[in-house]
Formats: sequence, structure tokens, C-alpha cells
Amino acid sequence: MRFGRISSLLLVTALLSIAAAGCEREERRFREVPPAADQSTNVVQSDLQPGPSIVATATQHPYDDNAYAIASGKRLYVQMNCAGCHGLAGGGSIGPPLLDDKWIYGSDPSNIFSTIVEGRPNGMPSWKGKLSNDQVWQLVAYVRDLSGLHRKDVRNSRGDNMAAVQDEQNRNRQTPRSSFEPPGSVTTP
Amino acid sequence: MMLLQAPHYAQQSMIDPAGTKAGAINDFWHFLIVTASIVTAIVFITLFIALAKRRRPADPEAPGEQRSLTRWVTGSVAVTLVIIVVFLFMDFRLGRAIATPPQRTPLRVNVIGHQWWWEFQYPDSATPGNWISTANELHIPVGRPVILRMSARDVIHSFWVPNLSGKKDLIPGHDTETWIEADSAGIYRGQCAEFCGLQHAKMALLVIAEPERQFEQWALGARGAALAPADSTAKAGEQVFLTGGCSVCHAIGGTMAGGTVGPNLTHFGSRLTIAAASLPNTKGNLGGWIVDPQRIKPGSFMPPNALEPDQLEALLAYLEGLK
Amino acid sequence: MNRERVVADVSGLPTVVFGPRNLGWWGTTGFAVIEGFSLALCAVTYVYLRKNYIVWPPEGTKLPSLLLPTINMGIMLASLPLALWTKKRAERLELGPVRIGLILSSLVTVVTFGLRIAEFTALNTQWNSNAYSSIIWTILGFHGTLMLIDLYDTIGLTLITFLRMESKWFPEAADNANYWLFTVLVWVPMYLLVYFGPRWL
Amino acid sequence: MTTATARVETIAQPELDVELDAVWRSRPGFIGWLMSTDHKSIGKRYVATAFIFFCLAGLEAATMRAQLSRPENGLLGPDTYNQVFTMHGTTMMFLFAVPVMIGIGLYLVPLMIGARNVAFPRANAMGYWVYLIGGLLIYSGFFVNSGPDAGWFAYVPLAGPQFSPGKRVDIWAQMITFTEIAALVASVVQITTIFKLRAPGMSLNRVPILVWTTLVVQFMIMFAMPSVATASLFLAMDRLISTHFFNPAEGGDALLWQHRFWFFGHPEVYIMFLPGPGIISSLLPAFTRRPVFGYPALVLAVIATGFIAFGLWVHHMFATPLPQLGQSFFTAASALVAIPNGIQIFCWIATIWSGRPIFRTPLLFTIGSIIIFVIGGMTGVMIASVPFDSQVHDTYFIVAHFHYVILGGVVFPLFAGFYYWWPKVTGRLLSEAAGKWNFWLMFIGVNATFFPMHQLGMEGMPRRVYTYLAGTGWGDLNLVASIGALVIFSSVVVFLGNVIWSLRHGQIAGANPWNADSLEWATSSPPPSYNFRDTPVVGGRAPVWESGGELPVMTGLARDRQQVLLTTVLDAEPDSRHDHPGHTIWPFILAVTIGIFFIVLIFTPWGMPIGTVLGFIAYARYVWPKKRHDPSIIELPRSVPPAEVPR
Repeated sequence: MRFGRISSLLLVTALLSIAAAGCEREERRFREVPPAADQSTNVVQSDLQPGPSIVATATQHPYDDNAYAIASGKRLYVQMNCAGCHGLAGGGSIGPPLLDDKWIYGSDPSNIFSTIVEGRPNGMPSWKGKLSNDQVWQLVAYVRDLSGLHRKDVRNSRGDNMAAVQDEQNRNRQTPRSSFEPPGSVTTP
Repeated sequence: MMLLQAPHYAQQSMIDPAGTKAGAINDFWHFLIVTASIVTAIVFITLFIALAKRRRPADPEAPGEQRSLTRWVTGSVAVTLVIIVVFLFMDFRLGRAIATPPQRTPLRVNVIGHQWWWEFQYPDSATPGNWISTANELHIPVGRPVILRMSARDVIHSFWVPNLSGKKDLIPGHDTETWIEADSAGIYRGQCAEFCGLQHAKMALLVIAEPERQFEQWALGARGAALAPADSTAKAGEQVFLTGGCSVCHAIGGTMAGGTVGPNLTHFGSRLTIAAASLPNTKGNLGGWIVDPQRIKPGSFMPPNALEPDQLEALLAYLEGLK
Repeated sequence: MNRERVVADVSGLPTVVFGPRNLGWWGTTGFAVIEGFSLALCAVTYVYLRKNYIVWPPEGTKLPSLLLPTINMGIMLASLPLALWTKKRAERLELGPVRIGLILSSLVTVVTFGLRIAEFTALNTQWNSNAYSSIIWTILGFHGTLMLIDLYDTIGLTLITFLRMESKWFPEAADNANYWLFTVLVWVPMYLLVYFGPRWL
Repeated sequence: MTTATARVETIAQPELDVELDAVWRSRPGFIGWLMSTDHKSIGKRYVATAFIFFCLAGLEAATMRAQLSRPENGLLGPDTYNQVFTMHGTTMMFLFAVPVMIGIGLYLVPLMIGARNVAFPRANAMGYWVYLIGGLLIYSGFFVNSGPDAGWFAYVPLAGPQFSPGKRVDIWAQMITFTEIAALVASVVQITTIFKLRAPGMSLNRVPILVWTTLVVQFMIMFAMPSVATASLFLAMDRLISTHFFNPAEGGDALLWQHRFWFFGHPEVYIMFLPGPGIISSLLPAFTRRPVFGYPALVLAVIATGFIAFGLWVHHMFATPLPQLGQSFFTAASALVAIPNGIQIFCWIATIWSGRPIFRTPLLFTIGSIIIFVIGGMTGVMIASVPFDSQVHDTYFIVAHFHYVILGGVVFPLFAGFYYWWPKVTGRLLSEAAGKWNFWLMFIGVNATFFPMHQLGMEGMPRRVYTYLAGTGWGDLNLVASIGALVIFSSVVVFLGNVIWSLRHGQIAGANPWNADSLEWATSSPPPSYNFRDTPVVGGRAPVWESGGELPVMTGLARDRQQVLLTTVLDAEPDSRHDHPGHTIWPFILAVTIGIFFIVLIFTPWGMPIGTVLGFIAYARYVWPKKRHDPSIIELPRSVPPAEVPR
């Protein structure tokens, strides 16, 4: 009897968490900038001294669990010509690749956010004022998807493009690693 | 609400034709509705008589009764067949008549469907670099066929201006072609007719049919670069446009702004509507749209822009000046 | 209505019948029709996709190899007399030969199914390379599923003939042979399409 | 086989009834409920489940009508609206219209042809569970904001991997494949049942018309469903493992989906619709006191419709680039389908004309059906025209057209059939007064809702829009349509009340309350678990009327196990006996494993091996024989040729 009650409790909890995951995954947020964004905008790092990333506040951004935001990020990635430097599938060309586990400025969402907003030396332009916070967060979500940092059910499938651009969904997960190497070494992988 | 007040040309109707194709289809519709009404009336009256008659039924198995019923059913089927054949004959004739445009020098326009707006390009064979690129408002000359070469950038859309012509799909991977012709000058509304996602409902367009001379005048202006800002407010607005987020997606001919994600705004001030013919192009509407587009078209790809009041004022002055 | 008038007695009718007289035959045939039509639709898709290309197979895609698939096709065709023999023995209610036939059929199916899995490498392309690759992988996989089902059925039936034999399983053995006939024969045009389509079309 | 002439009349045999019931009855309790393979239980479950889905889809429709009742309404945003309209279409097509007709067929066909059960009772039970799991899957998705939002037709590329991120469309695609499996299983079951289990003497030219329509529909399912099942498989593969069927950049084709979908989608319309005329033809004799006029013409019309239905699909694609010659062919086919449908309507009118109409609720719904269907048929011929269709395609004119067709051809006959067969199923009549309210509210509501939509379409209102501008002038007619939807809603409430009231207080019906002619009325209401004590023998098209209260029967089927009589395909001569396996839990478990296969596959490819292994285990238990019925079996005599039967 007791066992039955516990197991049914577990079952209900499991179902509810599946439901919650489903809800979060499918949400189409159009207007509001998610709450975490405002805090994260304050994570300003100096342009002049990129240095090691600050991983102290590991903010799990809500967009990380949102398939629609990740897909929107992918659209922006192409439209804003991120692909021009980082490669269509994030494989990198002029800019560093986004697929591997080398994260010069950290893989934390807030780090990527400030990388996009503030720009980085050696070519990464600042997108401050060009993109809304929402859009930057979508890009953040997509960049993390490129390296397989999201759970599988929110990740992007293939786009309607050439097969050479591999889909994110069936790519293996990368372990993020904050790199302490000086930025100069990045261009020679 | 001021914002939602629609102009008189918000209406679109296939039974108020203003074009060659729509006119022919409307004539056919008259034939259809008259025939269908007569047939329906006969069937219903027969049914009601059958239900209402109070006489004792004849023996259903009696050979005479059977024979008269058989004759009646056979006759009805034969009449139906005749009507269908006439229908097919008229339909095929109509289909052939409107399949190809009349043999006059047509105007050629490229139509590109985007989620959720229309792009129109007027190729110029003489000077290839001198195309007109505009959005959501298609200018055509009256009385001249216009061949539309259509493609889609993302998903399937369908081009439809009921007063002028039936619809044709825009399908990724398949370029399609259709033609329209306006009989009389006017502004005709059209709308995407194939479900294309979140803002399918607000993916409208206007066809502005003008007499040939007026059209040529418009085309001349549309080919040129944008007007330089007239005053200092507008100048400040240009700066807002170029340094802010706008130029990332929108292009304005003659400036540094060359974004191709959203509509080309070179002659934005002369447009009647904004947001894919969803709102009249007034200063108030435009301001509301720039600041919070997701309230007007939730899900559209235009992001909100948190501009300072004076920045917004300047930007509006600049955009409205782009005649 | 409680009043009944007895006009005949059916207790003398047989319980073991073959072919269309047997219910199982209708089930097998029904699913064979559905599966065959699905495969035909895949073939139509293949031809439909063909017209999107000028070069076939698409540029940069290697032609499929012929050796392994042809061997497999050969084994499948060579096993047809076995299936027909088993079917005939089943119709004569001969248990011993039916058991032998089923065991041999199981072996043949295991071999051909194993070869089928290996056949995917003979396609010389990945399913996610282009539409051509997608459809040939699908055709091969779809038919492979039919083979797997037949394999499973055959082995199960073999076990039943040893462990729980009743005369009603003879018609099942005959239907099992029918299904194998279908599986092999439907593969002949598909084999030509998948392996010679890129060469001829 | 002996020809018994001894007993001309048998008195009631209570001990036989008890014996048969012990063999055929479903076991009590919840597990017994899961185990039942009785076609009557399965049929009732299909109908009840489909009706629940009908109500859900109706609520979705009501929500949409509320949103559209005035311009720029803010009740639903585009995201929610798209999910709601997709769910409405998907539910009505896949979870209501087809299953409800399958269910009615499964309940009635064995009774109408004098059989004890359907041909493959276990597969039949499994089909139901698969359908139920599919419906639960998509609705649980809907309730956690994962409802599909690309339309019930799911056109690629919008439904493809790039433009529909997340799992919404994956769930949809899997549900489609899923419910198609259920429909395909039911088709094999029903075709075999109708061909092999008919009562002796019920040759094909004596089969009730509802059975004919069921047969034709099941054949159509057999050829239509594989098209959409493989297409949804392609879609799921495109989305999950990056195949390129619909990716134009890699040689895929967006139109391929449309062809595959409509090659199913148009026959689907007739799959839903054909049983409706079957119901009408079957109940008209009871309410006109004469056999339906033109039996051969009706049967041929049904078969012709079945064939023509496969030649119409392109008329859903007239706005796509297609060669003109092809369009003309499909125009002609679309217009000509009016002929067989016309034949049916003319035959019904002829039946009423020469009979004496009895105005009970089933007849009212029949008349309503004819009126509404004729209007829908008229607009149907109109839109066969390519130029006219190019104007009204994807507008509210089409919405009006197909709702007229489906309400007139499916829902009204369904209600007529419901009032007609409810006493057979439950033993109690529904209230006539409430039935008349139900009819008039529905008739008025349907016309108020859908007639204005013709005009809206002509005025340019496209389908699938979550809102419209005030200046379009569509507000007033939309408001009328929304009020009409309220009337339909109240009609369904009256119906539900009637059903609940009848279960307790309805008048006891007796075996044949309508004095009808077909075989299901020859057994008690509700029918016993074994349907008929002895196998009825049929001598004409109206066996009950012809028997004059004394049903000819054949005896001799086994009493100690579930045995059925097989007859020959054309003439229904007794041919052999067949043992059914009896009630078992394994169809349910097999369906659950198939569910695991498809659902887990949405999230991980591991669904494939896990589902296959579990499925094989369940399937092994499903087929594995429990015990030998007669151990001496191996030396059984050769099968004997079909016996001669007195006719």
C-alpha cells in the first residue's frame, strides 16, 4: 500500500516534470525579455582585457530550454552573417569555430551574451544597439546548441539547406571548457 | 482605437472585380450560382412533396410504380450529367481564356514571399543595377498585363488579390508564374492565402493600379535613391537608423543601410501602409510599430526598439520624409 | 424474435482449410497488399525525386555496389522452391516435412536478413546526404522490416510446430510460405530500382 | 453435414444461451475490460472515444469562433490559435470521423451479417488500443503546449524541421502514423469479416448497404492510408534524423508532400463520408415502410465513388504549378463524382416518394442530411473548376463547402444512426422530444454557422487566420457564424442530456422497436455476447421482414469455444468452421509496446530497439497458443470440400 502510494507519487512527479519540460520547450515568447536578461546585461567585461571568464554566476538562461528561441537564434545567425566568420554550421573560418569545446570567454550564457554585445578583440564586432537583448539571447541559445550544450529534445534539426551543414540535433555533446589561453593562439587551432 | 482604424481600401472581394481575370471568373460564378440554385430548388421541392404528400402509397413493389420511379431517377441522372458536361465545357473555355495574358507588352515583376511580408522587384533590363525593390505595395499600370514571377524564401505562400485574379502559390524550390491586369485605377487589397505560420493573418499587400503615365512617374521616382533628410531632426533620425539596429535588417538606397532581412525602405514615406498592409502609414502607427511591433504582429521578426523619445521622434521624421 | 426454424446443421464442416477459404490467408494477403502498396508508393517517390536532378545519382554520390545485393537477391530467389515445397507439404498435413521446411526457411531468412543489414553499406551513401540517399535507405529499411517480421514469424512458427502443434497451424505454415513469396517477389522490382535505377534512369 | 428437417420450430433454449454466454462473454472487472475482444465492446469503445474527441474538437471550434467573432479580437494569440485550429482539423479527421465510422461498422457489421464476431478479434482489439493511445498522445501534447501548429495538412516546409522547431509536429506525425495503423488493422479485419463471415445465404447482392459502404471504405483505407502513413514517416525522418525528402536544397520537394498527403486526403473525405449514405440507406426502409429503392444502383454508386475518389486529389492543389492537361482531368473527375452522389440522393427521394414517411428523429436527421449535403455538393461541383477554385481556394468558401459536406454527409447521418441503433445497443429508446430539439437546434445552428462563410469567402476572407482587420467588413457575418456555433453547442448539450437520461429512464425498446428489416433486429436488444443463438440463414435483402417472425437458422457450431462459421465469398455458402482465440490481454499490451516504440522515438532513436524488443515479446505472447484443443490433432483427416447447402 505504502509502496503503491510512493510509486504513484513518483509517477505523478515524473509526469508533471515531463509536462513542465514540454511546456518550456514549446513556449513561443514574443514580447517579454526574460527576467534573467536584465541581470546578465550587467555582466560587462572590459573590451581591453578579455582574460578568463567569470563563471561564478552560472546563470542557466530560460532560452536554453526553448526550442523556438534556439531556432530563432539559428535564423539570426544566418541573417546577421555570423556564418560569415564562424561558418555556416559553426565550423569556423575567419572566426573561431563554435562546435568544439574551446571557449575562449567561457560557455556560460552570460559570457556568450557579453561576447556578442560587447564584441571581442581580433575581429568580433560589438552588436550593442544593433540587436535587442531578446535577439542576443536567442543567439546565445543557438551558439550553445551548436556545441551541443542543450538537452536533446530542444535542439535544432536540419535546416532546409545543403546537407554539408550538419544538423545540431544529431551532433555529439561537447564538454565546455573555459580556456585560459591568450586570444592570439585561437586563430591557429 | 485610432491604431486599428482601417482605410477604405481594406476591403477585398472576388465579386467586385476590377481585373480581366477576376471579371471572367465572376461571370462564370453568376452562371454557377444560378444553375446551382435552380437545381437545389428542384431537389428540395421534390423532397418536400415526397415527404408531405398524404395519399396512400402505391405498392412499392408493383411493376408500374417501380418503372415510373426508375424512369424518374434515370431522367434526373441524365439531366445532372448534361449540366455537368455544360459546366465542364464552360470551365475549360474559361480556363484556356485566362491561362495566358493578352498579347501586349507586359510588365514583369518578381514577387518574393517572406514570413510575413511581400517583396516586389521590378527588373530593369537596360540597367541591371537599377531595379526597383519595394515591399507590400505593388504598383501596376492600368490596362497592361503584369507577369508576376514568384518565389518563396522560407515557406509556402500564396499570392491573391481577389478583385484582380485568383491565387497562385509561391513554393520554395518551384518558381511559379501568374499574371494580373487591372481594368480601372484603384487600390486593391490582397492577402496571403496559404497558411504560412504565426502571422499568416497579417500578410497582406496592396496593388496600386495607376494610369500608365502616373505609373511611369512612380517608377522613375522609385528607381532613384532616397531623399536626403530635409531638416536637422530628420538628419538625426538618419543617424538613429544607421547606427541603431534598423540598418541591420533594412536597406535604404543611397545610404550605408543595406540589410536584406526586412523590407527595403528607400521610399518608405510614400507607402500607404505599414506592417504588410496591416496599418495605415501614419506617424502614430509607425511609432507604435517601431517601439513594440510584437503587440501588433506577435511573432513577427521585427524586434522591439527601446528608443529615447527624441530618438524616436527623429527617426519618425526621417522615415516619413523618405517619399 | 425468439422463434427459429432449423434448416441445416454445420457441425460436419471442416476446421482446417487452406488458401482463401482460410481466415489467416485473408489477414496475410491484406497486410501484404498494404505493405506492397506502401513500397510501391516509395518507388513512386523515388521516381518523383529523380526529376529534381539532372545527374542521377546526384553529383558526388557514388553508385551503389552490386555484388552483395545481387547475392542476396539470388539467395532469396533460390529459396522460393523451398517455400513452395513447404506450402505444398503443409497443405497435405505432413508434419515432418513441414518442420524441415520451416527450419530451412528460418535459416534462409536469417541469412538474407543479415545480408540485408550489410546491404546498407553497399548503397555507398548516408541517408542524410541528399534526397536520393534518403529514399533508397528508406526503401531498403522498409523492406528490411518486412523481412524481420517474416523472420520472426517463421522462427515462432517453427517453435510452435515442435511445442504446440495442432492441425490449425498447417494453414499458418502455408500462409507463412505465401508471405515469404510476397517478400521476395516484391523485392525484385525494388532491387532493380535501388541498384539499377541510378545506372539506368 | 446433415440437413435437419426434424425440428421446424425450436422453443427457447435457456441452457444453450447460458453455455454460449459463458464462452463469449467478456470477463468482469477492469482487467477483463482490457481483455475483451468482443466486437460490440470494441465498437462501443470506438464510438464513445470518438465522441469524446468530437466534443473536444467542438470546444476547439467554439474557441475559434469566439476569437473570430469580432475583428482584432485578443482572446487567442496566433500561437494558440494555430494550435487550436490544427487540433480541431486533426481531431475531426483522424480521431473522430474515421474512427467513429469504423466503430459503428465494427459494432453493426457482424450483427447485420449474422456473425458471432469479427474475423480477427484480437487484432481488432489491438487496433482500438492503438487508436486510443494515439489520441491520448496528441492530446497530452496539446495540454502541455506541444500541440501541432502547422495545420492538419502539415504542409512542408512550414511543418518541416526548420520552420517548426520543437516537438509539436513530431508528435503530430507520429500520431498520424499511429492512427493509420489502427485504421489499416480495422480494414483487414472488416474486409475479411464481410467476405468470410456472412450468414449462409447472404450472397453479395443481399448484403445490407451499410455493409457495402463499409466494405468499400475499408478497401479505400487500404490504399489511401499507406500514402499518408509513409508521408508522415518521411516527415518524421526529415525532422528527426535529417533525411531530405522535403528539402529543396538537397533534391527534396515540397510538392511531394502535397501529392502524398492529398492522395490520402481526398479519399479520406469519402472514407468519412461513404458510411453516412450507408446509414441513411439502411434506416430509410424502417421509416418509409418499404425497401430502399434502387439497391443495385446504390451499391454501384458507392463502388464508383470509391474508385473516383482516388482520381480527385489534385483539386486540392490547383494553386500550385501543374500542367493544364492534368488539371482538366482532375476537374472532370471532381465534377463527375456528382453523378454517383446524385444517384444516391435521387434513390432516397424515390424511396420516400413511394413510401409512407414516419417522422421520428432518425428520419428528421436524414432529411437534414440530404438538404445540407445537397448544398455542399453544389459548391463542390463549383470548386472543381480551376478558375473558380483559384479564387475561393483556401478561403472561408471552402470552409463552408466542406463543413456542409461533412456535416451533411457524416454528422447528420451519424446522429440519425445514433437515434436509430441506440435502442439496439442499450435496449432503451432515446427521448423523441429531446431528439427533435436536438435536430432543430443542430439544423439551424449548422446553417447559421456555415452559410455566411460562403459570403465571407467571396469577400476575400482566407482560412486559418487568427484575426482580421476591422476595415475588411467581415465582422458582422463572423458574428452570425459565432452565434450559430453556440446553437450547435446547445444542440450537442441536449443530445448528451438525452443520452444520459435514456440510460436510466429511456423506454424499453424490445428487439425491433422500429420494425426494421435487417438482421441486427432479429436478436435481442442489447444483443447477447454471442449475437445469435444459432446462425441465421438469409433468403433476401430484408431478412427480418421476409422471415415473418420465424427466423431460419443453422445449428452445429461448437458450444465450448468461440467458433464461427465461414462462408464462401460470393454466395455465402457454409464452408468451414473457425475457432477464435477468445479474450486476452495481449492485444492491449502489444498496442502499448507499439506506443512506446513511436513515442520514445520522438525523443531518442533508442525507441526503435526498445520498442521492437518489447513489441516482439508482446507479439510472442499474443500468438503463442495456450493449450492444445485436441492433442490427437496431427492425424486429422484431409480438409473436405465445401458442403452443399439447401437454398
